[in-house]
Amino acid sequence: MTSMTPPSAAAPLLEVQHLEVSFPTKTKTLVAVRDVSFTLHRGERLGLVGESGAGKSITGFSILKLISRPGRISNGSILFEGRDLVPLSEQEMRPLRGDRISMIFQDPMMTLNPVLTIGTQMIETLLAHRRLSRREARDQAIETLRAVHIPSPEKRMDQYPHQFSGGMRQRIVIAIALLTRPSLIIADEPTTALDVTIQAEILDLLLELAEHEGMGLLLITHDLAVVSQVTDRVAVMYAGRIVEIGPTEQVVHAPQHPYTQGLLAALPQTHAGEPGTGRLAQIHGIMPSLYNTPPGCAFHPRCPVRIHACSETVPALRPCSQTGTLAACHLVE
Amino acid sequence: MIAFLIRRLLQACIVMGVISLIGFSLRHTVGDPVREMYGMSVSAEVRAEARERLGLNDPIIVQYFRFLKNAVQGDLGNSLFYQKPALEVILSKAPATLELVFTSALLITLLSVPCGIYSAIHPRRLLSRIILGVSTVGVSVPVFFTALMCISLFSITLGWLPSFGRGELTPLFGGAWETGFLTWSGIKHLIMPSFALTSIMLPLFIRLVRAEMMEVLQMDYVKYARAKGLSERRIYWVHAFRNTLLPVITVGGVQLGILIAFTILTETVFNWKGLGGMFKEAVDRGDTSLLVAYMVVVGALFVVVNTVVDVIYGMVNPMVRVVGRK
Amino acid sequence: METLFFILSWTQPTINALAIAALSLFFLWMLGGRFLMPAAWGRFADSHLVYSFRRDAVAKGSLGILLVLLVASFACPWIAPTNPYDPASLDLMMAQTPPAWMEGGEPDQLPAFVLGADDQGRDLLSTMLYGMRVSLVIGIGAVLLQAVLGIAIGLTAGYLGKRVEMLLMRLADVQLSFSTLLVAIFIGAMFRTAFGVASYERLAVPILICIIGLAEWPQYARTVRASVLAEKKKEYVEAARVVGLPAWRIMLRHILPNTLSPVLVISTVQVANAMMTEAGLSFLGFGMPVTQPSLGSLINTGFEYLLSGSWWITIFPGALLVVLILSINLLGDFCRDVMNPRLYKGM
Amino acid sequence: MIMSTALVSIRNVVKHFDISGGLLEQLRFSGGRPTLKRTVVHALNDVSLDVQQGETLAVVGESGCGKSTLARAVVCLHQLSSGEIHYRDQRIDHLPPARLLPFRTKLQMIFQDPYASLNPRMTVQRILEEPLRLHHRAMTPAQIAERVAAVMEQVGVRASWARQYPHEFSGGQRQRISIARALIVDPECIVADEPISALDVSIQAQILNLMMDLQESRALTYLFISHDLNVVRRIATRVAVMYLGSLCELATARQLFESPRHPYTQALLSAIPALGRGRRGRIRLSGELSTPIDLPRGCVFHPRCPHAYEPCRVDTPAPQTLDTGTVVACHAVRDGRI
Repeated sequence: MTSMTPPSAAAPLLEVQHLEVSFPTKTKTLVAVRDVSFTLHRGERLGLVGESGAGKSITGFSILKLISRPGRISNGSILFEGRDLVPLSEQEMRPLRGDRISMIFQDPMMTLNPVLTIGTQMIETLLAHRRLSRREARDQAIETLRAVHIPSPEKRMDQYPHQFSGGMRQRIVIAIALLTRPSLIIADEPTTALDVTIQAEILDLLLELAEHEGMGLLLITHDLAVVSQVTDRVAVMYAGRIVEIGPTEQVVHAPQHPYTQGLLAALPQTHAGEPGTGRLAQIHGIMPSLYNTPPGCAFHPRCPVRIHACSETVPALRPCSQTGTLAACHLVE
Repeated sequence: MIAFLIRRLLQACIVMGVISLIGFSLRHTVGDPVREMYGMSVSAEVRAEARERLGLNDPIIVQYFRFLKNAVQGDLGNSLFYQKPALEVILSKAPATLELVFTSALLITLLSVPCGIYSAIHPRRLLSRIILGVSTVGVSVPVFFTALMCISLFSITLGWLPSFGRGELTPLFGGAWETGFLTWSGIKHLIMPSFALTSIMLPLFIRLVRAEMMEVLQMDYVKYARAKGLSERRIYWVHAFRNTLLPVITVGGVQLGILIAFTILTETVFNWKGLGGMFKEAVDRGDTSLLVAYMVVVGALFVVVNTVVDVIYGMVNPMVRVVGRK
Repeated sequence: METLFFILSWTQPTINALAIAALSLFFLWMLGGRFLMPAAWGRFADSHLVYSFRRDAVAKGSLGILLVLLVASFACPWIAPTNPYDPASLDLMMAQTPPAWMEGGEPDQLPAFVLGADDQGRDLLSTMLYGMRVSLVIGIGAVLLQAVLGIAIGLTAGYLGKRVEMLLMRLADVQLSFSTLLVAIFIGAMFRTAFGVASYERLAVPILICIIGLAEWPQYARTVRASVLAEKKKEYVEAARVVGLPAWRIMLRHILPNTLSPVLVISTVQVANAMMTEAGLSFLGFGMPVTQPSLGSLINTGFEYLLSGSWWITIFPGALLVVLILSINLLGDFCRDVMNPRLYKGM
Repeated sequence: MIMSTALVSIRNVVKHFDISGGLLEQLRFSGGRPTLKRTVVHALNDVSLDVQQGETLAVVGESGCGKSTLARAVVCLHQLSSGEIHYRDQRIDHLPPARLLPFRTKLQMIFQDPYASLNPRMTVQRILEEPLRLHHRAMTPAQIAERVAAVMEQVGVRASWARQYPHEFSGGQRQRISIARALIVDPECIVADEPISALDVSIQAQILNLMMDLQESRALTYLFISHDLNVVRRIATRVAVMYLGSLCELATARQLFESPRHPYTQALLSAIPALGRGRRGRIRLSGELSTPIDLPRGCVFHPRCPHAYEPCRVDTPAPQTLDTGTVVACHAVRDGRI
């Protein structure tokens, strides 16, 4: 499995293999993420798409090993710059968090601590990872605020989160993520809580910075359109598994898995659907809850093209001959 | 911030107004000023004449304003039993109670914060379970029963601690304040009463701190602080604790005020010569003026404590400090 | 006035009867519910509450103890060895008899005097059982009263808003910061002047119910108001308004049922609190008279004899009170953890 | 030529919320002197709109633009600060609750959050029966049950589930039940406040299709509130764009999406993430965001507008109808600058 070659520039930045995250409860164990594998190269932007409950956020948090109790990584490995993070202790994880790997949370209103100034929250991150004087840390923080286009950063440093608008706060969160020049940024629905025009500004900023700094970006979102604009590759998740993964262009324009097809067709901006009526193509039914995932392919009860095998065996991800994407479907050739 | 301060002060005045109104009506319904002056055995004519002279036949509103005016000048009427101004009686008894309450409040603050935070951070550890278990038992034992158990164990059975009184006292400020803090005997006398008083409030505070801390630990910004790679100590004491403090201060202020009420029970058991014991005797003797004066003074104390607490809250909470709004 | 006395004197028997009826219904439901009303029983048995209850040893234990105590206290006329209210049971010769197993005890008179006698020579166990009944009746009665008052006031305040709300809630705040004990003492003093000491003693139970009820309604009012405010913002209330339902109906049919789970949760703890307040009042001598002692007044009487070595008069009633309150509090904690309602911050 | 009068007419509606609280809360210090300052949210500032029978009029805008307040104003959930709401030429906003009842059966509402919009303590049956019991007192229980079952089938929820509680249903099914509650009194017009934004993409399509089917079969008129322009493009016949409580542009869906006139509409359209398109050629907005509490003077959009010039900072632009039928409130458009 693991290559014997030492980590080099060519080695992937992040390699997730057979990740399984489970939440043991008193009666039974919920498996929220099953057998998820993907790689992310240096400077690459990967999208993780799925509906609520698909396990995409948990996958993102498990890379930093920040799954809330009682959840735990029950199987698999997470190789970051060639080093497996799964067996690491909290003590060993801390130097990585916020330094090599930064995270951007969903709701900028909830992410920043309301009783601490922006400056404090930026400087503490730098001081946790760098040997700097307070003065130097402050200067560096101001510089970063300027880089995310916050006007008069010196003045803003001493203000509290409630004095900023939602878009501004998300810029600050991005600035905090950039402070230590990480090699990987995990962004969990960074624009979902924002308005369309602000969302566009934040996406532009993320894209600009990712290109400029050459960081790897793992973008977790439910919005296929956002993913299609920002990422190089995309992985689609359904009921805890990756059902399709490949270059964004290919997945968006020639989806192979019936779920991806349905999801794309259901978007109001696609002009698919029943012609003439203005109706949208729809996927019937709802995503199964983690309590009772159906046997075989989890999508088969909703799938329009299911065959007998779908309800019996879980399809593995396999390459599709025309597009080069991988899809977990019995029907993919 | 100044606006916030002024707002709090005005609110305090309104509350004091309400309290004075209650005190006034209490005096009117329960008390009888004529009896307070002359006792029961006087003729009807003398009574009628006294009523007229005391202005008891004036319109209620006039009487209320007279009461208010006197109260502001520090005249809360004369105590029937002591035959002295009620305020004077109260001031002479206050140091004993304040020392007791202060000791308990200190104990509560010093113990509840570490216990509450520890059991919030490690909810599954044995020590947390013990803390919680003990505090559940603690709220279920009436304060006077705790006091009785203490006496029967430490005074009667073991003979370690004195069971009543304040012990040797040292006069301060020219005798205006007699303190028990300065002598060994005074401190020995203080141990059991303050423990009994602490026992009722400490569990509530531990639970409050724990519940608030647990809620804060669920917040996104705590998870985010972890994701930034901060040390556990910084996450708990800078990020989580500051936010825990806000609700604890608000509720805590009110609860510390309630301690004063519980001194009635503690002081009765330990024969502690303070306000609580005085209040009990005043009820027994039907000393209405003293009762009303006690209510007004204690009410004023609550209002002062609450206002101070609010101001502290305002200083901790940047929302108030910067914008002046909650 | 006489009619008022007459009505008030019926309070205790009414609550007695109600409690006995409720207890029997509870046992009937537990024993026969699944046969009598299978559908309702099924929903009840599958509920989260019952499920969590079955896995919680502490909750099961405290409910068991509480049920035993409840049955023992409301069945006291039939199970107590003697009737302490009967003047014939007073026997000063037997005063301060120690428990049966101790030296000087009266083992040959069993079951009477198994726990000794109080200062008036009454059998302590019987007096405690009757006293516990008094404590429970006052606790339950006071909670019923404060629930009615508090829910009405909380609903009004939460629904009307503005000035009415500010006034009522300020009043609640002031009252709460004075603590229920102090307020109860003040109200008690007023009642005593109004009724005169003699009738106060005669009607001690209903009067104490009123006093504690009036002193503790703010807890309910604040809890109810907090959840009314939270519920009022929800869209189902707007939906009901768009349907065209009148305001009172939205209040009673839509909002009220959704505020009941926090009310239920605080009710358990409030019963314990009301009993604590009653015990405190009785201990201070402002509560139940010696002729009809509650647990608190028993502890108070025993206090005088504690120093002279007759510890049982204080310790046994005290321990009983603690066990009773502890079991109620533990059940309350369990309910709070399971139902997890938004309770008003505060205690 | 048939001149159809509007079904719902919103005329110069202004709605301000005073959130300043009591006198004490209003106390401020400015320049060392105590002053009383009211804090007012200007949710709607002089909005006029007509909803024509049979159409789907979409109101779009970002958070804080007053679109939800507008929806609630139309169904008379808010007391207006000024202005009027007319239903078939009858003024309804000032009616007492009892006289409003007949209109309650004509004008219904669907809410955003399927988890909050159904009373958790009532079965689906009771939720659906309640409006009928109120408005049709003559109906027998059998008739009511029949109507409930029929409507449930129509929105795609099995009638046999009527005895269940809302928490037993998924988000999409709850939204169907919410639609059923609106339909049960047989309304002519439904105000839908972000009916699909709380749902997952695959469920959104189901609900949107259902709404379109119902519109066809029942000849419904929709006032459709949304922040999602993609959704609006699929369902709306006409679109109104709002910003900070003011109407910016009102046009047919085709006009609006093909040739938006107002600078805000243009920015909004270019901000929609489209599938696979690169992120070039977007209109970039700059400037501080205003809030409805302190509205900018003049045109509410001018602090962020790339075309803003002198009059925008001074005068509030009045809506004017262009040759194409589009209504725009913009000085630059009036002066032919854009």
